[in-house]
Amino acid sequence: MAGRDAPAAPVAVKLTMKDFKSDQEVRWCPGCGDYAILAAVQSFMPELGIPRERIVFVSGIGCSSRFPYYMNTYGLHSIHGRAPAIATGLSVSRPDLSVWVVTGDGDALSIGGNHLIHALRRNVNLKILLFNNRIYGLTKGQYSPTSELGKITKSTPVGSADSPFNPLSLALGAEATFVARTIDSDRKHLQSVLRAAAEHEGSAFVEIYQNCNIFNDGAFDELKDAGTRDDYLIRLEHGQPITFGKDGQFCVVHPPGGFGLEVRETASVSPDHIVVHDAGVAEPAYAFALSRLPGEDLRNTPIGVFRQVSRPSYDNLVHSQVEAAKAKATGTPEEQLAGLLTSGDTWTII
Amino acid sequence: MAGRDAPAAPVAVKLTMKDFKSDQEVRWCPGCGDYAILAAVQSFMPELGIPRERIVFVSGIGCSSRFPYYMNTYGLHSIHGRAPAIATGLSVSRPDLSVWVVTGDGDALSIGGNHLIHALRRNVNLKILLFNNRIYGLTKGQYSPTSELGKITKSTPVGSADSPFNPLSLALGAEATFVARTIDSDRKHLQSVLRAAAEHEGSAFVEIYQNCNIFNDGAFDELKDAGTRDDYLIRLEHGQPITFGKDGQFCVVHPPGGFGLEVRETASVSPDHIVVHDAGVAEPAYAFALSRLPGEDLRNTPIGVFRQVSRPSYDNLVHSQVEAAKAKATGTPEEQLAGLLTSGDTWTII
Amino acid sequence: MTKQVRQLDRVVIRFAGDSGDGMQLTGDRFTSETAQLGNDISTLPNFPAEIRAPAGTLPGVSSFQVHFADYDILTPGDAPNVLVAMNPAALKANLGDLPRGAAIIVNTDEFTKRNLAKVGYSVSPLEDGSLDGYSVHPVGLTSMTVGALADHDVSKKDAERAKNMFALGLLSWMYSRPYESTITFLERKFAARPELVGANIAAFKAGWNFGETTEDFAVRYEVKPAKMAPGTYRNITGNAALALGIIASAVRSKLPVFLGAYPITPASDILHELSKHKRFGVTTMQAEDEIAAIGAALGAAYGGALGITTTSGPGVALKGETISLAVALELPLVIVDVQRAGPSTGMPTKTEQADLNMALFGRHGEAPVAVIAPKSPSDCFHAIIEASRIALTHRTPVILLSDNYVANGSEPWLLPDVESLPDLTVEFASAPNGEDGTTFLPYLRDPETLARPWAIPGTAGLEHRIGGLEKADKTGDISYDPANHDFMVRTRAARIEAIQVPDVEVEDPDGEARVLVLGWGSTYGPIGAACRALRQRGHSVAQAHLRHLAPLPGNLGEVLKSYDRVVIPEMNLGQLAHVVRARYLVDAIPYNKVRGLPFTAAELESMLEDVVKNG
Amino acid sequence: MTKQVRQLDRVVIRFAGDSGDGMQLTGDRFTSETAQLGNDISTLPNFPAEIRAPAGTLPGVSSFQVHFADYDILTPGDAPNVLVAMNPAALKANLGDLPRGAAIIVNTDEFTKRNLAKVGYSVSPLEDGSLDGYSVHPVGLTSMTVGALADHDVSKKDAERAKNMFALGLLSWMYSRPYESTITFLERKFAARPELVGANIAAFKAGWNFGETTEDFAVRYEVKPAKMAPGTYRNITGNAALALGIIASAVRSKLPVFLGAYPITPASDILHELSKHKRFGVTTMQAEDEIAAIGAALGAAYGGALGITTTSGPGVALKGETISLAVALELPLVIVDVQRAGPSTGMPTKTEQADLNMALFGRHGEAPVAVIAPKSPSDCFHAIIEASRIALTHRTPVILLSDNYVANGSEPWLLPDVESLPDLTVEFASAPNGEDGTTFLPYLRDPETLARPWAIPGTAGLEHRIGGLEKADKTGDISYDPANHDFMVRTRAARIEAIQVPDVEVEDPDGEARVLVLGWGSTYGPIGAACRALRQRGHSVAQAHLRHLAPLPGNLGEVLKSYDRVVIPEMNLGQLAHVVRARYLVDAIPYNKVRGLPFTAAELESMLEDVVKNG
Ligand SMILES: Cc1ncc(C[n+]2csc(CCOP(=O)(O)OP(=O)(O)O)c2C)c(N)n1
Ligand SMILES: Cc1ncc(C[n+]2csc(CCOP(=O)(O)OP(=O)(O)O)c2C)c(N)n1
Ligand code: SF4
Ligand code: SF4
Ligand SMILES: [Mg+2]
Ligand SMILES: [Mg+2]
Repeated sequence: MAGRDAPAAPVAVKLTMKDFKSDQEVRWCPGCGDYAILAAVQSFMPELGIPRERIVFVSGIGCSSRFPYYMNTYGLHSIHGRAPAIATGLSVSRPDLSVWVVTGDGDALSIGGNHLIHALRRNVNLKILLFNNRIYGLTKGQYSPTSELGKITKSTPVGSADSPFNPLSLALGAEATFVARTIDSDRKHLQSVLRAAAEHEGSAFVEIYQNCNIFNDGAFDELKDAGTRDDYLIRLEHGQPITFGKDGQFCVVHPPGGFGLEVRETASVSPDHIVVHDAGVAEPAYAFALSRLPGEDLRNTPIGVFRQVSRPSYDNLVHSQVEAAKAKATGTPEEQLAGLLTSGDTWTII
Repeated sequence: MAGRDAPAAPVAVKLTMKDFKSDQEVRWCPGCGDYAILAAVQSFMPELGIPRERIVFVSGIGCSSRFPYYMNTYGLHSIHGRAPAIATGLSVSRPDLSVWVVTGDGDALSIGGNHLIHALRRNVNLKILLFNNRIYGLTKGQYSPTSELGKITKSTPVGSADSPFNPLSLALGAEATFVARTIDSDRKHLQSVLRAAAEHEGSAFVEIYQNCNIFNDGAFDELKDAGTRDDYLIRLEHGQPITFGKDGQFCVVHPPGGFGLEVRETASVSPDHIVVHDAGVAEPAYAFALSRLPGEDLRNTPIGVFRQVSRPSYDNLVHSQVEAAKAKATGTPEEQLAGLLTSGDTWTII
Repeated sequence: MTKQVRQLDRVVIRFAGDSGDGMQLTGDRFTSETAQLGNDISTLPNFPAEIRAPAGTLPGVSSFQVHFADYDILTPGDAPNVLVAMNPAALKANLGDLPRGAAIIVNTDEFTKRNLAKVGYSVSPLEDGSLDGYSVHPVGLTSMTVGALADHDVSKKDAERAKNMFALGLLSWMYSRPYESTITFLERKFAARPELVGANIAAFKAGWNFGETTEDFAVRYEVKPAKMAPGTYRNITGNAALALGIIASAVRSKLPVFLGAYPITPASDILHELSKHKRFGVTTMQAEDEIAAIGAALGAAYGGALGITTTSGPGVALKGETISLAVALELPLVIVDVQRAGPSTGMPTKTEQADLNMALFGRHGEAPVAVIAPKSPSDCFHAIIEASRIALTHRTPVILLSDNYVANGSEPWLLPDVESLPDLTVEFASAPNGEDGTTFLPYLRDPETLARPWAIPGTAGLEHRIGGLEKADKTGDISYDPANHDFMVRTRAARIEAIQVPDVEVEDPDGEARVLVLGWGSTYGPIGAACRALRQRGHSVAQAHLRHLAPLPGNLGEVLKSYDRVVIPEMNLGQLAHVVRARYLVDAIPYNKVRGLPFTAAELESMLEDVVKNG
Repeated sequence: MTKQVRQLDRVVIRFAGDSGDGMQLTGDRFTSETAQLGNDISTLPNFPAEIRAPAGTLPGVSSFQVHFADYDILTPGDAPNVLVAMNPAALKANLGDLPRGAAIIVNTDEFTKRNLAKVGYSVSPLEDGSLDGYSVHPVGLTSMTVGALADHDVSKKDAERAKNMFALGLLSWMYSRPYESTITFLERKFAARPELVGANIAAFKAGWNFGETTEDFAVRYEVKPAKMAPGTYRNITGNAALALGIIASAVRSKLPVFLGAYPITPASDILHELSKHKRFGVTTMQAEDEIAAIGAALGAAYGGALGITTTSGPGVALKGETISLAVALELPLVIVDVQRAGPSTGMPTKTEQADLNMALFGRHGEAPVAVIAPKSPSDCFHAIIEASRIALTHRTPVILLSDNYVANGSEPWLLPDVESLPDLTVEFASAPNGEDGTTFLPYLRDPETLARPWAIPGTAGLEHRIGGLEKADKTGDISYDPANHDFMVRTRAARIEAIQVPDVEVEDPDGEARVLVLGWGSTYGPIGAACRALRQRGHSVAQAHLRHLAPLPGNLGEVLKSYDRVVIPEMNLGQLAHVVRARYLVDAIPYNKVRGLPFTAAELESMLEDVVKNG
């Protein structure tokens, strides 16, 4: 980039988790799910093979949005809801960086909803991690756009009247090219999703279920408790038939004539009727149907990569326009500027 | 409502189109599609059977948003993008009114995207008419969030790098209960959609394709020209098999195993494989699949009501909470207030 | 053992501990007991921004200060006479505020090596002589509580948690507080878990009895009731008073209230409180953001409700465009800004007065609004009613500037008679107002207030259209006419100036003062206390305090010019001073501290003394 | 026929017609021809808010005024000497501005019953004697154009459309303009449709020849070239100059430029223009709204670009929260506000200066920024370079206040040498700056500018975190320390005051003036013209004009105090006057008109004369 030393080519650095811990004391409530996510991200980062200085975490405001302070990379803790917009400017103007957005359900879906959906439709090269605890943590316990209808919180003492968003449906409706879900407590799974997100060109939207043990404790317990999780969680794996349950006793089928997906007992279904997961289907209707599977009781909650299709990133398109224009130009910038100034109708006085 | 005379019960008024014309001179460009929509709305209004004073049009900013000035009802021409939010406050606090929002593709989907999706998820009792001309008219010709990728406009001299939204997919991803599309030039169809929207409890989202003959002329010509329209347009009718084409030669099928919908030659398909349109399917995946049918060339564009399902409106839920609380209260408001002030720990000094 | 009893006229106690130690609750209870006794009171809570900062660390310290006296007081006190320190962090964080000679009650059980190390003590301050100048009472609060609950059926954790009640019991004994209300409170609070009721009451009594028996506490204190006006009182925070004032506005205007709000510290509690009182016809909506919140409130106002939106500085910054629309629409709207330290996210739990400029000037175009500020927690009740009155009568947005200090601080509040509250009823337009008897002119003005008619949808015959484009005088039609625009711009300014606000009152007891201190908002307490102290020491000083910032009181210029010196203390860099200087060309001296904390009376006293003496 | 040739020193011509009549283009071309001749020029376009208001109506009238002279002029002229009126609406809308004796060229073909009725003429003003005081030239512009194109292969509609070229030809003949550039222009413009090239050239020539032959135009005029500094000139509008200045900033700083913008009148053209010049490393992004636009610009600035956002008042109102963040982050950022008439949507195509308050004060907390305003179209070029310089050197947001008048007006611009433009190169931080040689302190300041290092991602070893919470001095860590906050608040204010801005210059030719006129921004022209006129009539008056509104020039206080009277004309209700009064306690007299139009020199002259004479 003109005017600054072109950043050195990525060195094959061998970093460890420790390298990604900043010197700041971590200040979430003891027991908060954010700790697990932080640890998972920090220990995943070395895999990226990107030097720390090329990595930027941008966040909004919320408990989750404190995240950048704890990463020993570049970090920007911005204002409520605006991280996707700010990160867009950074990403578009600095294609050499790996830009991550950390946001919460309020930050991303309430005040920041518009920036989020626009980043997704543009396919800006951002890895967006939405920590969904279905509550406002930092402001001490109001409901969020992902809280259940009827939820009793500080601002809804007789229950909320707002139907929640389904963040993945919303993202798919907004033309997202990469949509995934994972969960704070499952580090291995979380990291597998981060890996896929990091590899994606364009916006990777990752919803992470996160427990807020102070204001919404146990929101995802069924997906975590040893007794229920296997029967509740659907682990999506590309190319694999979708079965789940402790003993694989459940499976996902696509009833003929229907548009949604349904869960059946595996035993009652002929194996070739079981849906084989394909994150690469061009048509978003499949991932959309997947996103509608979970019930209010969290049964049949898919995790993993729902959709991953390729579309040029906004960054790339913008960048190539600029580069193409530059390539056509001749002369030094000063000469070009002089040429531009004197273009059009001019006259000279001597 | 306390403090003002409760509005008189709706009188069975017999109004005509003329009653809905205000005294303001209409100031769109000659030939603008907005004229046709205005005429269609004005001539539809008497059908509603609602006295003019109970009807309010709220708009944002844009050519389309001038609409309220021309309706002889109550009208509020607000600021860019905020009409859904303003209308929400009005609708929730005045359940006796019929509240219509008029907005443009920039107003609703660019600056106002967040208010729109939140109104939809809440299911606020608003009839939202989005005039989609795929351009910014009022500001003289920049691309909008519905403009095609690569579109050349004043702000994108070498083509836009933003993939557009599909407004109906977005609305469905945002949990909309009523989603429809119609077109400025077909008054009868437009009015049939308005009728369905008016009857819906909650948010009715209506996309109206509108020609901007100054900055994006002919954007929907294929859907209007006698030579092409029948082969391009899919007219959805509830309960009817989806066929179209001059001679009904095309139909929509749902290929087994697939999640999307596809168009086939009617002759090549057994009649019971043709999809029968059902706007009332609970599962939004069907309407979502419908929303994905059109190609970039406008072929296979469904118009009509895509989805119409019932869910209590936000207004109703909020209102019944307030009414329930009021019903439980005893004493005059003054007595209640006195009671409230002296509740908790008090002490008396004599 | 009968203890010596000593009479005091005032005491300042600060309870400090970890966020998890329940200090806010302890302070609240002590305040309640004290209120029952008829002392005047002022409180100051101070808690960390983090929900739960790591236990035992400095950022995790939470404190609650209560000042009570046998006369009327104005502030929560500059310096505590007693510090209760539940752990080393609490001691370290608060020691700097203690005057020598103050009493310190420490929970020795928490002074472990590990806890000391967490805050950088290598040696325990209890042992290295560094507290020699104080009167230190080392108490094993945790262990004694656990001991006292030995035969209660509660877990060790629950037993330890009750240590705050032990401390409360001890302090209640020391200051001879009546404890019935605390017992009732505990019964209510733990109703669902009776074993905790017993345990907490037992802990409280154990603390009380410990005071009664131990030799370490040789003296008991009494603070006589203050001479307060007769009537019924309750202790109230600013945010609670705002919520009640909004409800009172609903009742007195007979209008439904619509509150559109988006949560933000320190304003969220107003939303929380109001959402509990729907029976008054109050609808609360948690909107998707601040712009939607004010938009919805404005929409409701258009429909005939009292529209209100509550937020803090960053939220107001987002609402500017919509406030400007409300100015053009000339609809009633109340915007509450509970100020916090800025710029940007700043220090969300700290106080500041730096949003005055934004309230007065923070919109595009000439977009004047009324601005008003409460001076104390209980004053919030009356200030918001006044804001509602102006909004409803003058059909204008009104910004109310509270701040974190009044919002969370508390004081006794003499409950008003509901009937004595202002009548806020309004008349909606109901018929055409044109000369021809059939036309409706939405911008025809009341000659006195310059307010336009409030013609709400549903009113037959008054159908009309309004919007943010410039409007022709009277008809409200869109107008690009140059002369009309000039007229409308001036009229909107005149509308605000036409608001009747009372003259500012000057407190100048001996009438000899040559120096006037002018303040606004929450600085009232410290400025008043400083003036009193100065006067007690024989100096003359006058105090005037502004409730109305726009329009300013009619007599302000005259008042300012009748003093040799005008000093304006503000928790900003001189925003009111700027306005006053511009308007009256008075060489007012700004005195500014922007520390996120209220002024102390002492610092203002010394600053003023200097001005009084040296001019 | 040889016509008489008369010499004039200045002429003001207004072309007026329907929006569809191509008046802006006609005016532009006339201006270009005039520029070629070396006259000094100033122009004022004036078009309706509607895209295409109904043809023939008053709201549909579009006009373009050009003032040219043989000396340097400052305004587009108060009153036209010549009005070209393409239809009755154009006549009616503009007649009020014409002094008696002015020439009116009317297109009689459009004076039909129907067209007359549309604007409320029952009798044609050409026939009722109401134009007796003017020199009226009735010309069948449409019919003569159609006639002239009889043997051209164009449709009747296209032939009629060329009537503006006929008019241009006539006026070009009247004022002896060289027409080569117009011919070239038409060839370029219609390159794709050669038949139109021919038709338009023919229409132009027909107009020229008509002047030459008809008896109605007995006199031809000449206006000698102005004595202008030698060099190459072009005619430029303010918006175009801003775009070029931004590109120049890119070149001179060697930084990529990132423009985040959301379309809004009258700022959109800057986005349009810049989006054509990607080869300079300029990225333009049309964002989803104004908040995203500034957010993206700030993100790009964080990454080391020159981040710019362009908008008008309503957009700035939305950007306040992000500007406040930029203040806390201390990053370079340029915010361009092309002001239009407010409040709210106001009058989007009309001018005003009423966003100064918002620029200075429109954010929560103490959030000071630099503010700068260009005084004329060509000055926009230099002003935005100065804004970039301040932003880059001082790591601060800078607000540039242009307005609709300078944005769309034009004047000749002496093209600068690229090498003479300021060097804007910056140094990014590249190594630790802590005393230990390994720590990086993102808030360690340059002692002179108080700017912090700009350490962009990609720089190994300088990884650090910043945000909107209050930061500790030097380290930038989150801090709730009261003293630190006070220090940081004052430091942010001091940072702005530390910006070096040149002293304000006073123009007081005879040194005798007792009255000073102080202005800012686009009022420079009319104020200057008024002062000149007064001086020509023997009065003394001094003029000073502010480019820098924050910080103010160091000598301003002294300058103000050295005059008996200070008058401040503004197109608002006295916003600069307020600041000046507050800061310097000078009893400055505000003179305010808020009509959406620039001041006329004449009204300022008469106002100033009054002050000069009567004090
Ligand atoms: C403009 C603005 N409005 C409101 C706030 C207050 N606020 C801070 S975080 C937050 C919501 C946090 O919820 P979420 O995004 O779900 O994050 P969590 O704390 O749950 O991780 C709110 C409302 C703010 N800081 N700024
Ligand atoms: C806050 C704000 N930003 C920008 C504008 C300028 N603006 C007015 S209308 C508009 C877009 C109009 O497009 P659309 O909504 O599609 O309406 P159309 O004119 O095409 O009907 C814009 C950008 C504004 N008025 N206010
Ligand atoms: S409040 Fe909830 S989300 Fe926030 S830090 Fe505490 S546990 Fe985590
Ligand atoms: S610009 Fe386009 S949308 Fe606007 S009025 Fe003209 S034709 Fe209609
Ligand atoms: Mg959350
Ligand atoms: Mg549009």
